[in-house]
Amino acid sequence: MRKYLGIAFLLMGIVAIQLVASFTDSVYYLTQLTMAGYYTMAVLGLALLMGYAGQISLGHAGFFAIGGYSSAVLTTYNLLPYRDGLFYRLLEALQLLQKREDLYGDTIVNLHPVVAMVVALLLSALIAYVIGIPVLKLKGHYLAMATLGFGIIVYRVVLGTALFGEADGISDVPPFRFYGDLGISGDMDLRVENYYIAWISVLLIMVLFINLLDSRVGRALRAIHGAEDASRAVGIDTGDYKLKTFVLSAVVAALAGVGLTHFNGGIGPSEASVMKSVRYVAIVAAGGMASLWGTMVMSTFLNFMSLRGYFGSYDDALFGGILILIMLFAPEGILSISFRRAWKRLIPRTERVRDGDTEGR
Amino acid sequence: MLRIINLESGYGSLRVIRGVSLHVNPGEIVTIIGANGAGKTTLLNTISGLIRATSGRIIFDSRDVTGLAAEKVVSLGCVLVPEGRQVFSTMTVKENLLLGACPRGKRAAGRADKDIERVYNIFPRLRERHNQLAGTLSGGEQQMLAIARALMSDPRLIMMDEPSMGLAPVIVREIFGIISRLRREGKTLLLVEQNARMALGISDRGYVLETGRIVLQGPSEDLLQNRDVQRAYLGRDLDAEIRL
Amino acid sequence: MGVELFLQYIAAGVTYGIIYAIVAIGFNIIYNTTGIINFAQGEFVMLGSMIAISLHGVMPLLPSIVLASVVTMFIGALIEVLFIRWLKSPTVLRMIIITIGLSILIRELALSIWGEGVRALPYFTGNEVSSVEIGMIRISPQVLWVVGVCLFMVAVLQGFFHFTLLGRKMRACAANPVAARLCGINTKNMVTLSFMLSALIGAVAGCVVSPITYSQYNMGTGLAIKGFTVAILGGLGNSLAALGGGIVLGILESFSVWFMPSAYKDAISIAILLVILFVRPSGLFGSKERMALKEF
Amino acid sequence: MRVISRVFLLLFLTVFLVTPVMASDTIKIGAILSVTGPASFLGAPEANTLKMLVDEINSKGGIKGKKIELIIKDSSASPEKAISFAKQLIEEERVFAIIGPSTSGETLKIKSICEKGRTICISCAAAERIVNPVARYVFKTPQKDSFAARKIFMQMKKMGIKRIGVVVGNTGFGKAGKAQLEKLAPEYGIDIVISEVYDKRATDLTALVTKLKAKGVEAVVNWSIVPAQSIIAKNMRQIGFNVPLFQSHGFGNIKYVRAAGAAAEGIIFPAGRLLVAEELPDNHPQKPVLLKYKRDYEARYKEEVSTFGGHAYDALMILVEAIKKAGTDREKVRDAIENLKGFVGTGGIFNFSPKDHNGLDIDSFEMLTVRNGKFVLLEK
Amino acid sequence: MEILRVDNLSKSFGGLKAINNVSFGLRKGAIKAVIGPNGAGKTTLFNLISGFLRPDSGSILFKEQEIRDYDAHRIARLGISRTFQHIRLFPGMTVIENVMMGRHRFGRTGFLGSMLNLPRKKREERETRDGAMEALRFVGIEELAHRDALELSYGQQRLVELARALALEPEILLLDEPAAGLNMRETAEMGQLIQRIRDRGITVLIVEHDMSLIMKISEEIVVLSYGEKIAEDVPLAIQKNEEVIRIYLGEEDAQDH
Repeated sequence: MRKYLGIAFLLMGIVAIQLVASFTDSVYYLTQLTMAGYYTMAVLGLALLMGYAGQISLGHAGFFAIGGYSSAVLTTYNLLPYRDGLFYRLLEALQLLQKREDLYGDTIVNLHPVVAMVVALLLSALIAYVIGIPVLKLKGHYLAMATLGFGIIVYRVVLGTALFGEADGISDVPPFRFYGDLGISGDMDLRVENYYIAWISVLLIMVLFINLLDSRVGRALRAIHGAEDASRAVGIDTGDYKLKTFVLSAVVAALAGVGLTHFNGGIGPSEASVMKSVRYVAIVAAGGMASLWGTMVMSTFLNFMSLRGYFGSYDDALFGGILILIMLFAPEGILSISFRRAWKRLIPRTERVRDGDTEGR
Repeated sequence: MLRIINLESGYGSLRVIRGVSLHVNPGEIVTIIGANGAGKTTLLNTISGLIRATSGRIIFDSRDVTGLAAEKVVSLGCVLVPEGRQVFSTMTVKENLLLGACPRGKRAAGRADKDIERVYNIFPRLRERHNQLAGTLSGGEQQMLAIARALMSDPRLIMMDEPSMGLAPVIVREIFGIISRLRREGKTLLLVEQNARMALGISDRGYVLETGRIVLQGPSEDLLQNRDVQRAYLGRDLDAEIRL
Repeated sequence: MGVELFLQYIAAGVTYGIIYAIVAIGFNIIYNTTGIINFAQGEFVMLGSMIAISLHGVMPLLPSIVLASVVTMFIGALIEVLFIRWLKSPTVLRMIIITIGLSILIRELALSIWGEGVRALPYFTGNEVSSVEIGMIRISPQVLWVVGVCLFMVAVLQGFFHFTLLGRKMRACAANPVAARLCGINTKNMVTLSFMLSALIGAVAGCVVSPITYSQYNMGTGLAIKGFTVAILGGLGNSLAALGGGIVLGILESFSVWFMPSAYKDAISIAILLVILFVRPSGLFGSKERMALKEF
Repeated sequence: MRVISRVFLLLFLTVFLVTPVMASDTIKIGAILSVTGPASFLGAPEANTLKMLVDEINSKGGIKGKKIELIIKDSSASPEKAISFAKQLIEEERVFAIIGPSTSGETLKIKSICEKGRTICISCAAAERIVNPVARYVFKTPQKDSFAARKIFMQMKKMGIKRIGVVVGNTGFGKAGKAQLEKLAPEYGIDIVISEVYDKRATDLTALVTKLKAKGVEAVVNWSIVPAQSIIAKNMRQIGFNVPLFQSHGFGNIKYVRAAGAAAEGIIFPAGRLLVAEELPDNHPQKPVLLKYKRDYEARYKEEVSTFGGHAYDALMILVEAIKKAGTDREKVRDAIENLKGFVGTGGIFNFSPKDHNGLDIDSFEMLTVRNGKFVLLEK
Repeated sequence: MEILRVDNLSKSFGGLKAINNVSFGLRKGAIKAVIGPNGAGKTTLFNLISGFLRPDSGSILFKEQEIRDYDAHRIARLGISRTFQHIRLFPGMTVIENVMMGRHRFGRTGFLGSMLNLPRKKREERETRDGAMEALRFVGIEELAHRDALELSYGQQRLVELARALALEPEILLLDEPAAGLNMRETAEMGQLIQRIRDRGITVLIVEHDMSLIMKISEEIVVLSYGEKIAEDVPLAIQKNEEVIRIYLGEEDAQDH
């Protein structure tokens, strides 16, 4: 049960922040905290991929955007003109449609957000799977470049396609209601509820990831990261594990995209930009590659500050600076610096004896 | 010429060389033999400056070279022919040799052609391969090129790490012939070999290295006769003595 | 598509391609001596041209280009000394992140120095509307400058690497760093030198393309991505292959405009890169054997 | 676990030490502008203009004795930041009104937030969808794209041009322009033979203009706000493609003329009168306003004024005008803006109505051209 | 009965033939050694059998099943386990965790099962730990179970790696220079351990330089030189084989130079 101690603290923290915010009449901070929560979800997936499976992804914003855009398109695309079609009637019979009024009083019929979300997640999983098979065979710079390339393609497609609203993105995405009025929505009256929705989701993902890492699978991931040859020699299908981790992290990013899109009521191409992907990597690096907790903390802090506008016009420069400083002085993340670790770093990690024969290469 | 006192070295926290002391006199061939993993390569790498010693001293030509960078050590006249035919495979034979003359600085530039000629006389096969890319040479030729390149710096001490590794017997014989010739020309050599019989055969003295320590030393003939050496490295007199 | 149009496309493609190739060559130089892909390579191009434009305010064209290139070269050296030199056997991941961070910082720094405005050096010969007729096509004289300067640089680089001792030392570091040290070569200095050289090439490239493409604080990122695409397309580490890869990609991009919306142009070239990475990571002109020598 | 406690401490500190200070004797105005990032060429002059005007107003004692407190938030053209800032400005800062955002995409995202928050938003972005359909609290100052398109087509008709090519940059501005051009062309009997979108960061468009040339069009319309519009001009001339080139009102920045150099000569485009202020007849109502803004801006920032800064000028001054009329009650001010008539701004003379939250008509545009590296009225 | 059969195996790197037309068989329950000078292709042979390299031609039969195109992890799952010439332990893991990795092939819990903490996960975890402990006990280092694996001495690390290979419950164990870097006493103990492994019914194929160890424990020896098999016989015969003496033990006439 010790491993859930952190989760308990997190839950207490979530509640405490809300209570303090409500009682000090500063409940509006929860808006940015909620948004930061969704970004944190995406970053946690990336932390799993980078820190534990050892694979860099410079295109993770692409998956966030795939999730967000799929759900935005499906929940704003007006199906009313097709109301005589068989497909429409089928959806209607299955109660998968949602009828609503837009800002100007026109009636729109679109897919229910649940359906949109399911489609978004399946789509991101499928794309991650198809892309992952060849991409994850690459290493080092080639892997970095391939994932970066994937991100750029998503960005270009979003920017160049009328369906995705080109440069304007998609607006007027309806709320994602679970029960009555309760649901993901940017409505200011539902702010506390939305804060909890976002952060309980983060919490659940933390629980799932902690369970995952504390298992046969998690051990295998660490093994692959530490010594790939040896893990193959004990029968671990390294390619399969990397691929599944890639898909898992893509789906989590897409889920975050779905959530934020409904919360914001829209999405724009900036969510798919390379700078966003770099930002995610910066946060994972700052949190300490293989530390879910560190990543969560850094993500919450940095995203919150950024969304509040505290960094002003130096937002990008700041993330660039973080990347460099962390990688130069604390490649294991700032929060991982403690005396024990610092002491360990003074004595560098061992490398095996290179003496001996080098046959067969 | 070379004196090593209580040398300790290794990779990270792993100590591979544990308190080794040895010396090489001018004009000698000295052989170090030992099993895989005994630390022979680490020892040579430490002397040549590729690895930093954690303690102990290395004195070359009455000058303390401990902790000196590899490129400095070479320019003092102590050159290593590394294990495994480390040539510049994407460059021609001639370019490899020219680079070998680098440690001598600008002075050598004008004499480079003459030096190359001198080296070609020792390795006539290389002259034929003059403009060929080093990576396309045969294993033996690459080993010769590595030695030739080392000679270009006009060293006083040449250290060789397993020059016979992976080579056909006839080539090995040729290389050992060249080693003998170098000694006749006044070079001092420190040799690390697995082919113990052959190495001890041409050397004056030998050391036996085991798990990072010198366990045995003496004139080569004595070592060749030593029962422990025979058992462990020459594959003779087996079962009887093994105490399990 | 008529012959004239076809040739015009080819000419446009070659222009793009050669610009990409110059950036790719900068990548290759650093990659060869260090095994690092310097994601900040595009910023050298930006710095070179922005500095030259600023200097051009107070001095004639040629001296300002020369001075700007020298200044950029020293910035390259400074970057290597400050951010790369003292790292002990950094992982590839770490290097990627550091150079990406550098690229962002340099870009933001340029924004605060020069602002967001678009600037350009004047055309070296002629002006914005002058063009040279070659056969059935017309191209700007600046394109000839770009082609000429690029080919000149490739030739000089080939000469430098193959016929001077310094160039050979750098190649030796690329081929076998350990053996290079044992030949008395100070490999760290060679790395600094490679940063200087690639900064210099980037800066010169930035100056010659500036009249055509304009210069802006954020021009580096796009060029870097294209340059890297071309470097891989040709075969990482080989300058002539980069030139070939550049021209191939340039022409493909140029023709892609004919067949589909030009908004997808970049997506096309990246998709080509991905396909190359998947099926032939050694590049169009690289060999598998050479790839195996460079362990990643 | 230590990590977590550290984090929460950190969060608490940042959240609760920064408490907004409320002051009732000022009028708080928020601005969401893309000061940096891909649309900085819009946001930067807009921010400069606002700062300049607010300083000026405050130094004269403010509006009705109340000083203006300006809060500028840099969204770097990211909708998610614009959303966060809009909520922040509306709920926490309780601003009186929001000026901006600079881009259409951002404005469309915060439109409903301003509606629900009952906060006036005067956008500096171009897209017609911002005010059509009309949202109660949302206004915009840049001229409508449709008028610019009409102006261009009218000019073409005069010149007898029938077959044209349209190229636009992949920005919100280009997208909206393309839609308007395609919608209105039939009305004027003009045939769009080819229409293309290029990347806003494009550095060479020879391939694109070659394609246009091959289609044998009689004129080209380029609709964009990015440097590429100069590149189009150059590349056309370089390949010897000498048909008339029309640009959109996004060409309204002398920097682009300078970048295009000789290739800019003869480009025809619609624009507000800011760029040709000196040339206007002395009795033109806009002339004094334009000259003053231009001189003040250029004296303070040492750079040429652009029409984009003018949009922010209009936004702020319309708001100020309405406050002068209606006081500091938000609903009354909103009504005042909606009924504002004959307001002279940089973009033209604004006549708002409940159906028109832009207030400009087609006469706010003049057709300009470039002669000897300067903007001049086409008809002169 | 032959549990493993290698036929006409060849592999080259660039122009170099690392393994050239090598054939031999491995009898179930035997200890067989591969010897040869450095660069003879021994490690390449191991890498081919264990699936880390793919042969250019030839076949590898494991219990009559063709496995030449299988990837390393699949071969490990079949029950062919290996150690490495340069020890490869998993960094940042304790000894027991390292050895638990060896039992990976017996687990069934996947991503979903792990995330949701399905009951099977707990049961499996216990079984894995028990199996790993058993392997540690067999090599005699169970008291080190909770130490950080990389903090151990070289000899202890060898044993951890061996325990990990044994935790797989292999049918064939491939040992790549298990005595390299060990001192005399440790080498002797390693020899005993290998014999005990064989006594458990595990077939052992070993590459080793320490001749005394080889001659003592192995039942058959294959000699490689230059990628080719030049002899295959019992130890006593190998010692007397003229060609083996010439290429491997050193040339007598070399002293004449």
